[in-house]
Amino acid sequence: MNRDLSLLIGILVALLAVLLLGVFHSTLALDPGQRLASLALERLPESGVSNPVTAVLLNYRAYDTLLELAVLLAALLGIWSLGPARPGFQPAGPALAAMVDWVVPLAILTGGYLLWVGGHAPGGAFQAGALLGAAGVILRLAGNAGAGLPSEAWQRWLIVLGAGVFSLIGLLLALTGYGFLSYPPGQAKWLILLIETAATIAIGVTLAAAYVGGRPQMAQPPRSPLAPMADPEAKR
Amino acid sequence: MTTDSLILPIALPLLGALLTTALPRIAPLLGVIAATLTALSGLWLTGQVWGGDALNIVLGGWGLPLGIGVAADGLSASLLAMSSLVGLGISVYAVGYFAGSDRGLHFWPLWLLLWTALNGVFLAADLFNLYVMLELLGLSAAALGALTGSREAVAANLRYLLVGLLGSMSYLLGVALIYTAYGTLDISLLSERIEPSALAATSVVLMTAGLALKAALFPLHFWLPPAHANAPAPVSAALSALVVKAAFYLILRLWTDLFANITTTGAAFILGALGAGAILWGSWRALRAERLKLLAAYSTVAQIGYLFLFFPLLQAMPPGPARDDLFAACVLMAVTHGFAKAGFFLAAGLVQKNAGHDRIDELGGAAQSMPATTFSIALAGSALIGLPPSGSFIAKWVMMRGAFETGQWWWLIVIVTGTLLAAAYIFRVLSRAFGQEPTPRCFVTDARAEIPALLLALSSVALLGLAAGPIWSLLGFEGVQT
Amino acid sequence: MNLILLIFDAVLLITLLALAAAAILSSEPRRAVMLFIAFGLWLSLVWARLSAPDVALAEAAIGAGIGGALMLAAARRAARRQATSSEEPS
Amino acid sequence: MTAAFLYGGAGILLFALGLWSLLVHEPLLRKLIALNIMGAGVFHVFIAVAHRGDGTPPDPVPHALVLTGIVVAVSATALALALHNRLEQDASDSAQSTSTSTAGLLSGLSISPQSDIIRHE
Amino acid sequence: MSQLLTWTALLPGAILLSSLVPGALIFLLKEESHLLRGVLNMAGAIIKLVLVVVLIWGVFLGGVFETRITIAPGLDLVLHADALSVLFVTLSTVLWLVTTIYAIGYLEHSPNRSRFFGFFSLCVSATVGIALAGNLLTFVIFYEILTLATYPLVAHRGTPDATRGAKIYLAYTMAGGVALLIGAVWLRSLTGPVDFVEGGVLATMPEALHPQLIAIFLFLLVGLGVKAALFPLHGWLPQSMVAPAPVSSLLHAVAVVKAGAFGIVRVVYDVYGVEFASQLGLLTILGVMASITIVYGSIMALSQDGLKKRLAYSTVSQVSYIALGASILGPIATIGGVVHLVHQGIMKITLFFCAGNYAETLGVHKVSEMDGVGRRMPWTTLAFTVGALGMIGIPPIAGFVSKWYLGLGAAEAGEHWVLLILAASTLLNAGYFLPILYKAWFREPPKSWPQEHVFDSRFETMGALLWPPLITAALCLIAGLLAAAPFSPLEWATLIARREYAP
Repeated sequence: MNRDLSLLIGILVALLAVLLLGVFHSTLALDPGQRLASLALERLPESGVSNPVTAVLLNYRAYDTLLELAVLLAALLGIWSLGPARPGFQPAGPALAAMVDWVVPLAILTGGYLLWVGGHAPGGAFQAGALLGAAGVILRLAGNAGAGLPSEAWQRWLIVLGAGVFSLIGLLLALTGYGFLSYPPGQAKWLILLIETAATIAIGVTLAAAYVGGRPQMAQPPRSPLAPMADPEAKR
Repeated sequence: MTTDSLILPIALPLLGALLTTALPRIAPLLGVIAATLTALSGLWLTGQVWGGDALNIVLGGWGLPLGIGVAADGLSASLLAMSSLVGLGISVYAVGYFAGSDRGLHFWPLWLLLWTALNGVFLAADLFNLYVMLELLGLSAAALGALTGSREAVAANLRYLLVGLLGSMSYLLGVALIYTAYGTLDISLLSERIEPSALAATSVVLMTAGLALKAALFPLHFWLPPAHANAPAPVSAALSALVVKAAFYLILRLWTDLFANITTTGAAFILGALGAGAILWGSWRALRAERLKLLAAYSTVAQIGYLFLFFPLLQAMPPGPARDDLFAACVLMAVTHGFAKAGFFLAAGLVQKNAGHDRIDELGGAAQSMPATTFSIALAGSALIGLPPSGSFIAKWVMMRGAFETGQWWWLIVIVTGTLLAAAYIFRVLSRAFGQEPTPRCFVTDARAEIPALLLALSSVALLGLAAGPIWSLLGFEGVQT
Repeated sequence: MNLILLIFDAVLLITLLALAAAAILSSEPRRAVMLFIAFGLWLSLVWARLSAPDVALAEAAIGAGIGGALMLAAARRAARRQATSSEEPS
Repeated sequence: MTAAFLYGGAGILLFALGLWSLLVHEPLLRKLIALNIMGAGVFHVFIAVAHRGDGTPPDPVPHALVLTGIVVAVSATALALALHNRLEQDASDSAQSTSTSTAGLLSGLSISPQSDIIRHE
Repeated sequence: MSQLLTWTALLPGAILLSSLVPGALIFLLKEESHLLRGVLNMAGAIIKLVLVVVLIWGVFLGGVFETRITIAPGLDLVLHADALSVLFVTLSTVLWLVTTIYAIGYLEHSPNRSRFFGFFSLCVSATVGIALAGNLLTFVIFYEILTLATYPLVAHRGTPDATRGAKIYLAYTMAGGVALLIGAVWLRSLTGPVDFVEGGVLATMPEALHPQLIAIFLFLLVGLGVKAALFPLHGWLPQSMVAPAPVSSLLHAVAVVKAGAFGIVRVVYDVYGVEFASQLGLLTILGVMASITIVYGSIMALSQDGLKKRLAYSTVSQVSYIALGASILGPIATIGGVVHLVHQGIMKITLFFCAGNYAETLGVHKVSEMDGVGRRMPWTTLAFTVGALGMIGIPPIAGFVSKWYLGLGAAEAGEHWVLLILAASTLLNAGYFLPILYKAWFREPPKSWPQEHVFDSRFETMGALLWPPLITAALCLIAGLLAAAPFSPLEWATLIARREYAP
């Protein structure tokens, strides 16, 4: 890129930044009161969880979170549409393999813990799902080309699990008269946990599959990086 | 319970997307079922809005401002009806288009996610929820656009994705400023609280700029032609007819609803001027385009320009029946373009499939051997030009009247020049259909694919051009009675 | 009274901005990604300071972690391609 | 108030840094890093606003929004990288293809007739 | 709503649909369905004729026939039958019937007949829509549809020439359409919906708006002048001669040019009002343009060797008689102009039919090849002679009546220069028609014709080609001989003038 042009853009962007800073400063001077904080905290006891962020994510603004899962799904479907996955990495050396052997279970365990604890302390489905995904990443780095994921058919079910459970519960609640995604009093806690569990699995599988970066290869064992790409739908 | 039905046009395609993902073998069947149900729910909702007042619901049972609002007024319902009918047409067409191809497998879930996001945008009443919807829209659109897998398509859609992200970021920063100042994200609550200030002005600029990028408003349109021209035909139709409309809808919503009391004549003039640039530049490039689908894509750039010409007129027109007419005409223009451009792209896809290419100068035989397809292009084309009878003719008539009545005659020059250029590029294509090729045996050659295209094109002409009244009724306007 | 805290905040933020600038200005892909990951981790630290532990955790795991891993893989591929293409021309 | 301005201001600076880099730098990876930093800046503004002083519980709503935003950003990054990878693969598959200018945001801004040169597969 | 269901409210719409519906169905027909297509064509044409006869009777008795559809609030599509519209509707319906017979014969073995007849019917529907338009919006809508529907007919043959002609045709008419649109919207923004009312509606407008009204008139005149082929907007007409003969006949005798001329009459009489238009000085502009066109067209016709081109320039010239009639203040000139709408139509269509017969039967396309055609094709040449003499203005053929009333009207209005124009035009008409007649009747035929077709028929050419010009030629004579009979074009034009000038 032209040096002068990039300098010019720099100056313009800097001007924009100064303007934004000025506006932001004046904004802070306006007193918006409590914003949504007090309300969110006030009604926390009814939400079924005691971690306010989880309450917002899965109760007050659960609709956003449902769509967020859809975004994640869209990204993975997009990645899959681009072709089969590339072969993975060389199998890990013994030292790394030994480490993988205990890092992966630890990540999965920690994920489970984060999921459970998310109801009342920092943590929740996304963090937990990310750890599951990280376990997949580590597996692939260690030479497991499929990142430890099951067959394509299974993966397809798992990646829709989160949004599926979420929206079905939402619709069921609408059908039973509570309203879409409006949990009946007292039932919120376990419904949220159910949704979070499904979401965690879906997020974990989706992130790991996104890292694999292509449609999964079918030939399960023996998994050879050079095996022809078998495609169940393409065969017919 | 009735208000819960607001969620159906969003939840049904989402469920469809999940099912088609999980059960790829029967994806086309599931996809068509989901599409039909989605369309029906959208139309039913439109009927509800028509019959009564605007519908709204706050999800989660927490009320505002804690929960997320979903709402349908006349404006939302008009666009929802468009997305329902056009979406159904695209879905039926896609079954035939992708038959026997592996790409169809990927098409269905992504297309249904795209539809989810579209309806989600039209029905959203919450600024942050809109951000999530826009991202879902952008991601699924870019993924769909790259489905042909050709190098050009992938490169163009990668650029589209990045541009969309940039737009979202700009929009989101505006939302952050608004939340900082006003402490809520709900559009109806905000519209009561927002007052003219540097902050409000900055947010409106940030949000409008981000959305204008997504709506491909000149000169931010550079990403659109290659992305739309290289996608598979049903996807091109969805992108050009529907997706850019979502961003435009949002700008219209923000300007006329949320920021109604802080927009100024100068700002509206700038939007109008950019729209004028879009009309002239887009039409000119469409005239010079070598490929049919590229022509259609540039035509979208121009048509988006017409929509933005309404802003200075709306700003200058005092509230009253005349302004209502302008507003309704703006919506009519957007909806008509949705039908016309979808029909055009679907037909162009058939021509391309039949001829093996879509270079305009070599299309003669292909166009002449497919009367129904050529007819669709002609009908859609006359709606793009704005010839009567078509929805855009009525819209242009009202727009020109508004220009006279507000004394902004200079826009007329733009409208007229754009119309003539549009006629030139449409007839450049149509003239290819008159050659000395053998006579085709019958009108329709491939019913499953040709009829959706024909019906969409016909709707833009006959339905919207001869019975545009329902748009006024939906928006709750009486119309000028003289 | 909160001067020390202010200085602490300032140091946190200056480091954050410096990391961001370094990530942006680095033209070598792998280095840029590494700096970006460092930026993400530091960002989560800042967010923890702002009593947002949930978000900090998510940023560390998802933003810096998974996002970083994805970019790192891409950077590795880019480097490998560069290596092969610089060998090939003959 | 001061702290909020300091932190929020840093967010705006991050946004500006990212924006500049996005517009100026050509390689996709750098554009993606730039976009992510822009996003981080916006998120930072949210977090700064949510912070209501030490001792007072923060506003959980912006926190949840940012969490959502982070996931969205990662999804987009993953898709962009996959698209890019597909391009690079094509480029290395077809040895004759010469240049692989991918996603020049600014190069698109200059309205050149080149954008018309789109061959069909 | 109940008013919608009465027959008076349905009749104008039914007249429109009687050609629109068959047209739409014809598109869907397979190419080989000769019989079905023929039946649809003829059924549409005959039903329309019956409906029009009912309409004539109804309007004569002073009935109000109006179909009104609201296409958007404040925008009404109005089909309204008054005396002037009935004149034009009748003309197009009768000539459509004749031309359909002719076209079925003419296109016997050519390709893409479903497409041709589909657009042909659409074209007639648009013309009827123009005739029946009850307000300016409706007029603009059908005016543009006419452009669209005729384009495929001009381009029909698909030769490079046809494509080029069609392109030029489109460029002119689209530009004209846009000018018309601007004028119409501008007027609408000043006055509200512009309904056509006998005697005009603008006379009461405040003086301050007069400059704007003049500007609007100029826009409308340019828009209508293109189709009416007023100089210098006539360039498309000779180029469109590449179209098949039935198209040239319909296009140049009835649909397109008449739509323009009819529009000028409408605007002058029923929008501005002829007195108000005269007060604004608009009639002078119109009169000068028309006069220049009359002389220019005739001079150009003199030098054309292509028969259809010569006829085309003759059309340029003759159609402006209608505008000339409208530009002279006074009921007699009005009668002359309005009746010429019909007279020129039947005369010119006769000439084009004959030109088509020469081309189709003998391969004769040029005036220089016409030596002795009268001996080979006496009936066709007889019809041609009637049309040509009528054009010159020889009594008792229809053209004489028009010129007589125009001249009388001009004299009455004190506009004596018009007589000069008429005289010059008549001389020039004779100059380019008489040599043809001389060649056809008195020169020896050549040994062989350029491209002779022998039809196994009792006549000199195919029956379907011969009868139409004979019928229209007879109509030219009848219209002239029985000009004073009730329901003759002249009588009807008198009725129109009486209503336009009614206090």
